[in-house]
Amino acid sequence: MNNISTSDIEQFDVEAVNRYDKQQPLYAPRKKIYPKLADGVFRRFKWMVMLITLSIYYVTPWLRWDRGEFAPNQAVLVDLYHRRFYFFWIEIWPQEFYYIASLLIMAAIGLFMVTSSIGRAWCGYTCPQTVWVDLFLVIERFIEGDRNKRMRLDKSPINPTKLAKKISKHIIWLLIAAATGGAWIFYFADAPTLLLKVLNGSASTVAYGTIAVLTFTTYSLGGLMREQVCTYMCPWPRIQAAMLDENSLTVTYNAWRGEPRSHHSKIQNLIAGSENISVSSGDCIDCKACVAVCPMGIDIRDGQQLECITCALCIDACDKVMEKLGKPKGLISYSTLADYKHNTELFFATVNSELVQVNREIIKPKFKHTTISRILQQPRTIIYFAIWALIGLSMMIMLTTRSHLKINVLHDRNPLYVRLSDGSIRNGYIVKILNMIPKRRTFTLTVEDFIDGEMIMPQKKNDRFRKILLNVKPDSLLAQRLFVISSPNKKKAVQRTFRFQIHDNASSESAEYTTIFSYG
Amino acid sequence: MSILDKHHRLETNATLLLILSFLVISIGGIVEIVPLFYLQNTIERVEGMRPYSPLELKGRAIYQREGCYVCHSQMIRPFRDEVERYGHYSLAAESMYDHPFQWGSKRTGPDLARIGGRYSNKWHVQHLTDPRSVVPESIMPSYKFLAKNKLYISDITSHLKANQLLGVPYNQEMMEKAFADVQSQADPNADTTELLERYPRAKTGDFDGNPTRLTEMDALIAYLQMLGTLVDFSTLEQGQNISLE
Amino acid sequence: MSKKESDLVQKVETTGYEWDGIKELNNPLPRWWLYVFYSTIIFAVCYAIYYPSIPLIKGYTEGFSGYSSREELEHEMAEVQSSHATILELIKTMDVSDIQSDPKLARFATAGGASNFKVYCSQCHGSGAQGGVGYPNLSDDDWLWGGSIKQIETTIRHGIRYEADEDTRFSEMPAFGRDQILSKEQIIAVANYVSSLSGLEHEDSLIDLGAMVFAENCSGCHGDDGQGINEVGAPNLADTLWLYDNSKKAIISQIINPQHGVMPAWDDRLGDIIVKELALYVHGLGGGE
Amino acid sequence: MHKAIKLSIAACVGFLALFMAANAQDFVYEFHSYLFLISAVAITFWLIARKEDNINLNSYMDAPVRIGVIATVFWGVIGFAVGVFASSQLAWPDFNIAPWFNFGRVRPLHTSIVIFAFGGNALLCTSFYVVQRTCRVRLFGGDLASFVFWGYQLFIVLAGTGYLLGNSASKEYAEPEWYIDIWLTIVWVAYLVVFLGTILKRKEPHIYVANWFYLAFIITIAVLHVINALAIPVSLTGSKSYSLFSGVQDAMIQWWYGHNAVGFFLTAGFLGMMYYFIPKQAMRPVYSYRLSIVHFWSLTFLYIWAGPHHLHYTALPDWAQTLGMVFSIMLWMPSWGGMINGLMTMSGAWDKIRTDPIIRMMVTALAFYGMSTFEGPMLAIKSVNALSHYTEWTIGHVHSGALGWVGMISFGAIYFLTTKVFKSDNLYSVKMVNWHFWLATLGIAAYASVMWVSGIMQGLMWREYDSEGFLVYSFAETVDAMHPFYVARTIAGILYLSGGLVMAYNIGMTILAGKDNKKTSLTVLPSSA
Repeated sequence: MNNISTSDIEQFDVEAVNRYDKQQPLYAPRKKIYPKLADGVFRRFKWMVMLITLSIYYVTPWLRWDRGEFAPNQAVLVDLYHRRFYFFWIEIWPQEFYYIASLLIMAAIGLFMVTSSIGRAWCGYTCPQTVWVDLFLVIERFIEGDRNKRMRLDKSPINPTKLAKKISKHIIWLLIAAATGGAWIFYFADAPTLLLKVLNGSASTVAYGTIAVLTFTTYSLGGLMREQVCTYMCPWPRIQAAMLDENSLTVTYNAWRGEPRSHHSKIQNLIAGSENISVSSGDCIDCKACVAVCPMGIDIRDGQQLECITCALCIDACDKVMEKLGKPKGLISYSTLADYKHNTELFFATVNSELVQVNREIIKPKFKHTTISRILQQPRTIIYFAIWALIGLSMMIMLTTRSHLKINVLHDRNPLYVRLSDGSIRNGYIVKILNMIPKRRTFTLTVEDFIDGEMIMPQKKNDRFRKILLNVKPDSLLAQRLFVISSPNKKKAVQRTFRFQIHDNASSESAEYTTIFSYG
Repeated sequence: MSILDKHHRLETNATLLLILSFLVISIGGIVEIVPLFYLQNTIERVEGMRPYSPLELKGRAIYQREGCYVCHSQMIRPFRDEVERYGHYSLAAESMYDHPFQWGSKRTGPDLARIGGRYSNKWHVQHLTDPRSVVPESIMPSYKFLAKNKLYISDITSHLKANQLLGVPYNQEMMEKAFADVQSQADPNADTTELLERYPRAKTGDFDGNPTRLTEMDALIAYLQMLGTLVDFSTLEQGQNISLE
Repeated sequence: MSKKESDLVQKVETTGYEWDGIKELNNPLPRWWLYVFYSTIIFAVCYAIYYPSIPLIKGYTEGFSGYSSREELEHEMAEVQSSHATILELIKTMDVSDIQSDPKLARFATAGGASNFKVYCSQCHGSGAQGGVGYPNLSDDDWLWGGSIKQIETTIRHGIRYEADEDTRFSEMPAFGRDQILSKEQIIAVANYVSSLSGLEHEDSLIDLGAMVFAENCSGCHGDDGQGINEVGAPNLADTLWLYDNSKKAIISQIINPQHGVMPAWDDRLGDIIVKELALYVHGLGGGE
Repeated sequence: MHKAIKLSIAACVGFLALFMAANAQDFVYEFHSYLFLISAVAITFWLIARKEDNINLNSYMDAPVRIGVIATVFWGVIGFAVGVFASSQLAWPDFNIAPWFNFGRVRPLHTSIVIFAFGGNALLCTSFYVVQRTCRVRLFGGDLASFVFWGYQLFIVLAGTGYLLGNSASKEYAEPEWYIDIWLTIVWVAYLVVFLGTILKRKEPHIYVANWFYLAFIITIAVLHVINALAIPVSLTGSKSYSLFSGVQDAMIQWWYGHNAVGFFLTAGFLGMMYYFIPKQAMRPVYSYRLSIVHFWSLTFLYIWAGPHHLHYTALPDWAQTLGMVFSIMLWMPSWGGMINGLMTMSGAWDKIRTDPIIRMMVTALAFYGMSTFEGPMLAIKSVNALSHYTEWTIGHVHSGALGWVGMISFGAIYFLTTKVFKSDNLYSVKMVNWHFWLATLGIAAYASVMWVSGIMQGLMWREYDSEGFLVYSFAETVDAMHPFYVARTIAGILYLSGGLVMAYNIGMTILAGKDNKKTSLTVLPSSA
């Protein structure tokens, strides 16, 4: 055991803003939270996630992808005007929207999976609200300093420095918010062109309106409302909370180890007294470092709370203190409720709960500690993953093998058929060919399963074809009106079915459509 | 706090709570509904609207009975795509004799507000009998049985009477001739001059392809073929007729 | 029962009442809730002032915008129209056959023709141009007055037997029976002959007489083989399509006292553009020559 | 009431029914008359046969609650199954069996069963349970409560068989014909009498907030139902009737009714449920008394205005559309008031969400309530509605509210009640509740996302123009494009249905397991304090 210089450990004069017993009076304004900067494994991980997610968000619209001259070269583009969605090598037409439905279902199942295994990880790490609040906090810290400085600043009377700091903070926030809104619209139009337009004032009102709305929401949700969004407004936390169970990892204060809390001066005496530690108090020294760093304003030691987004910053804060105290890390840790229960029972079974007199090291090996890899091996996680992967896989298969060619045929309803002067019967059709690639293509249209049937093009009623060549523009739909003519049915049938087939000689891709021919 | 203290009185007096709830929920309804009855410009003044002919009225009852309104709207909204796809936007006047209205709320199938005259009777018969034989993409159920069901007409006069009570302008002559009208409209050999005077623009003749029987199919198609064809849009004052390019 | 107490967890006073073990705290409402509620109310008020909203005794507040969803549509349609101005101008100045050879123009004009057809023509010719007894089917390949685009245009422009138009198409078949040009036997015989031309049921014994009568009285207009002559609107009697009925009775009745269809001239009523559009549409129905 | 009076009423009803049957002009009317007759006969026998001295007036009246729990589960499963069937008909039209099981008749059956039979029974049995407990008195009106319950079941059977046999007033969610409407009015007034009477004789000084909501629900539904159902029958002995209103006024009244069927039946009523069962199950006090007052009054006042948003851009005058839109938007926060109050009630008991599947369901219900009451105002914005109206988006929205909020909160309440009014203290299987929860949640998530995407697709395809200004897609093509979505939706529905089946089994086994227990404590009225 090290000798600990307790003066290293800072004590925080902090109260958990959102503690149960600190609820505010009527129409209560929000009590401001001043999260302290944390440092540790999880904080570093969060920086990384933040960097990655923000870069994805800002950079994606600027990536290019060559699709030839007939399609936009923006890698990810939601072209609402032309009803096309481009994602790198994938191009989706409105009638293929079901891919997006599958994506949504995958997202939902993915969220279920993540939540049931590692809790509200989405909330704690990747939710835009969390990321942007983190970003806004970086600015706040940069300008106003860390927790104590900020609190002092807020308490100080208005003076030019304070004013300058506040104003510059809000301006930067607004700029970030505007950039957020700005980046959003680039997903919907050619980014470089649109940027120019936005800057020289010639973009559409919708574009400016979208930027304005998103600037406002980003600024108010990320800068002003912060944790209230998660606590009150967002429905996901409830659903996620409902998906957790005793086998899900979540940020837990290991009360069995920490309690009863003590102030470190007291511990010092005890430690000094004996080499073989026998303490009457737990590991928590009530330094409140965990409360100071919490962006949600709660005290994790109060147990599971609906506000907790499991950002794990309290783990970082606590681990640091434990390190300094020379105690094992993990007083606050990711663990499952089952572990917690097991460990608590084990602990109290082992020790005399009246007077804690035990070397915790002795029972340590028996403590349960569920790791991520263990969680991943749980059947539930595997089942989820299997479903998730199955949908994903089948979507990928469908995407890669899908036809870039479609044919739709509309049979004339009025008149259903026309009898011609020589007694033969003619039906009208609109054949719609969807050429779903950005290349001009020539298709051969044929009538199949219909020996008598011949095609006629409008205005050329004397030329009859078994085969018609049609040119279709890149990435577009051709609606060709044509007729099929046949001698009257000998068996007096009212109608028959047959197929239109299109074939692309270049790619040997083909598609067909079964339709009807009405005799009368 | 003072208002909240007064709320204690409501919490201790169930009758008061009931009455106040009732008053609170009445306001919105009164403000939104009552003016529709007295404001003159709620229903456009146009020419051409007439009560349903007896056969159409019967057809309409079948339309209701089969729940057509759950998949088909009869309300073309004033949007370019709808006007180009379905025809002139629907007027309030066009459903003024609809007890109840059939505007619908969902388009699993297309809007039917102006289906009248779009397709031939023959097409309708075939489509209702076997929808996928004419529209392969269709997911409509078959209504083949309508052609088998004889139309029940002996109560037709009381149907007209019920409507008359509700303010639909059926006159004495229409009431008297109702029973004859319901038959002659679907009879290809009948003299329909008088019928057409009573019910201008009604479609006459055999509808279901079987002139010898008056079936529910006859009635339904007579109704469908009339839908949206009555109003003379040149008489629409505010908002001109929109020509469809 | 009425005792206010502190909740052990939240440490906020309860209201002092209890129902089946349920107590109520009296926590404050979050202020953001109130703010958002207020802002929706403010939005509502502004919106209601700007748009028509409040019903009054004789009307309703029309709002600053004077908005009406129907006028909005009219503006949009007018915009669409004006964006079509150039294309309409082209249709106006160009000849129908030239329009037809320009695919883009043709497509536009045909679509316009289709919607106008539904408004002006479908009453007689049917909504699908399938015609009916006495009203020609426009989608087949049988034409009384010719099926070329120019001929169709002329027919629409000037009508048929429409006296108000000087250039209207006109012809009249003599009433062979009523005016006693032909005897009863001759009429029966010629009707029999006409039936035979298109392979309908007929009596062979009457063919010779019929053929003779036909050659003398009918072939001038209907042609030697009964194939019809477009210039005079005489129908083809040798095909399978009949404007009136193809029963012997109907044929005889047409010879005794012919019916003559009348079609209005549309030039004055619809104007040049719509007439051309209609011609293109009708020509494209499948029978155009 | 004296037994003789009851008997004579039953006899009168019986004779009236017999008379109706004898003079019936159409088959449905005749069939329904016989149903009335059978019911009257059954009641008569029951009245004669039962021993009245067995009734303990010092206990809570839980018989209607007990059958109510069973009826809720029963109708729930039937309603979900009919929904899956209707959904399959859209995916594979060959499932239509003309004429009785064509989609046009099955859909009203589905909506009526899930809303009025499943939802209605859930409201009936919970309100009877809650009002007794929170007033500490036995239900008012003696047999009237049983009459309400069984009369309501008769209404459901009449309505449902009516649709299938071709009897529809064709007003959405109010399809029953005039005589069924009259019957429902009688039952509903009796319901009001029982409920209000119980409150009036309460032993608690204050009326609990749950009862405010129940009361507002009962009175508003009465007003809505009576006005919207006004009609003139063609004949008193035939089923066909003509609505009193026509065209635009009828449309307005119908959606004033329709939207507030959602607002008061599916929202206010179920909020009443929430206000009892969440604090009860979580064993926590309600978060904020003040919030309940503010959101109760704002909700009831604002909701009633929102109807015209179902008629955006129709022939309804613009002014009414504007009102419908702005009031829908103002409704957002009052709706969320209920969600906040429910959720914050959970603070301090948050760990229970993991251990208690009932709490889990209720919290999920609140989350879906929050989502759909946000989506609702958004869909009421005219420009959004222009795209969403007539599409499947609306269907998705309705189901996220119905499956998520109404379904989940009812399931929670049903699980709770089963252990209270039946003799088992514990559910047969808590694990099954978990299974139910997961199946239902997966089903909702899939359903909502599929319908949302497909609705937007539908809306976009309908208005797609090509570069030359012509419409690109015919309607038939958009129907074709819907096929995969309809299939996916059916699968989602099957998931939800199987959750319901798991529940039915679980509840059934729980009831059976406790049949030999002797448990009376909970039904006995607590001695007055």
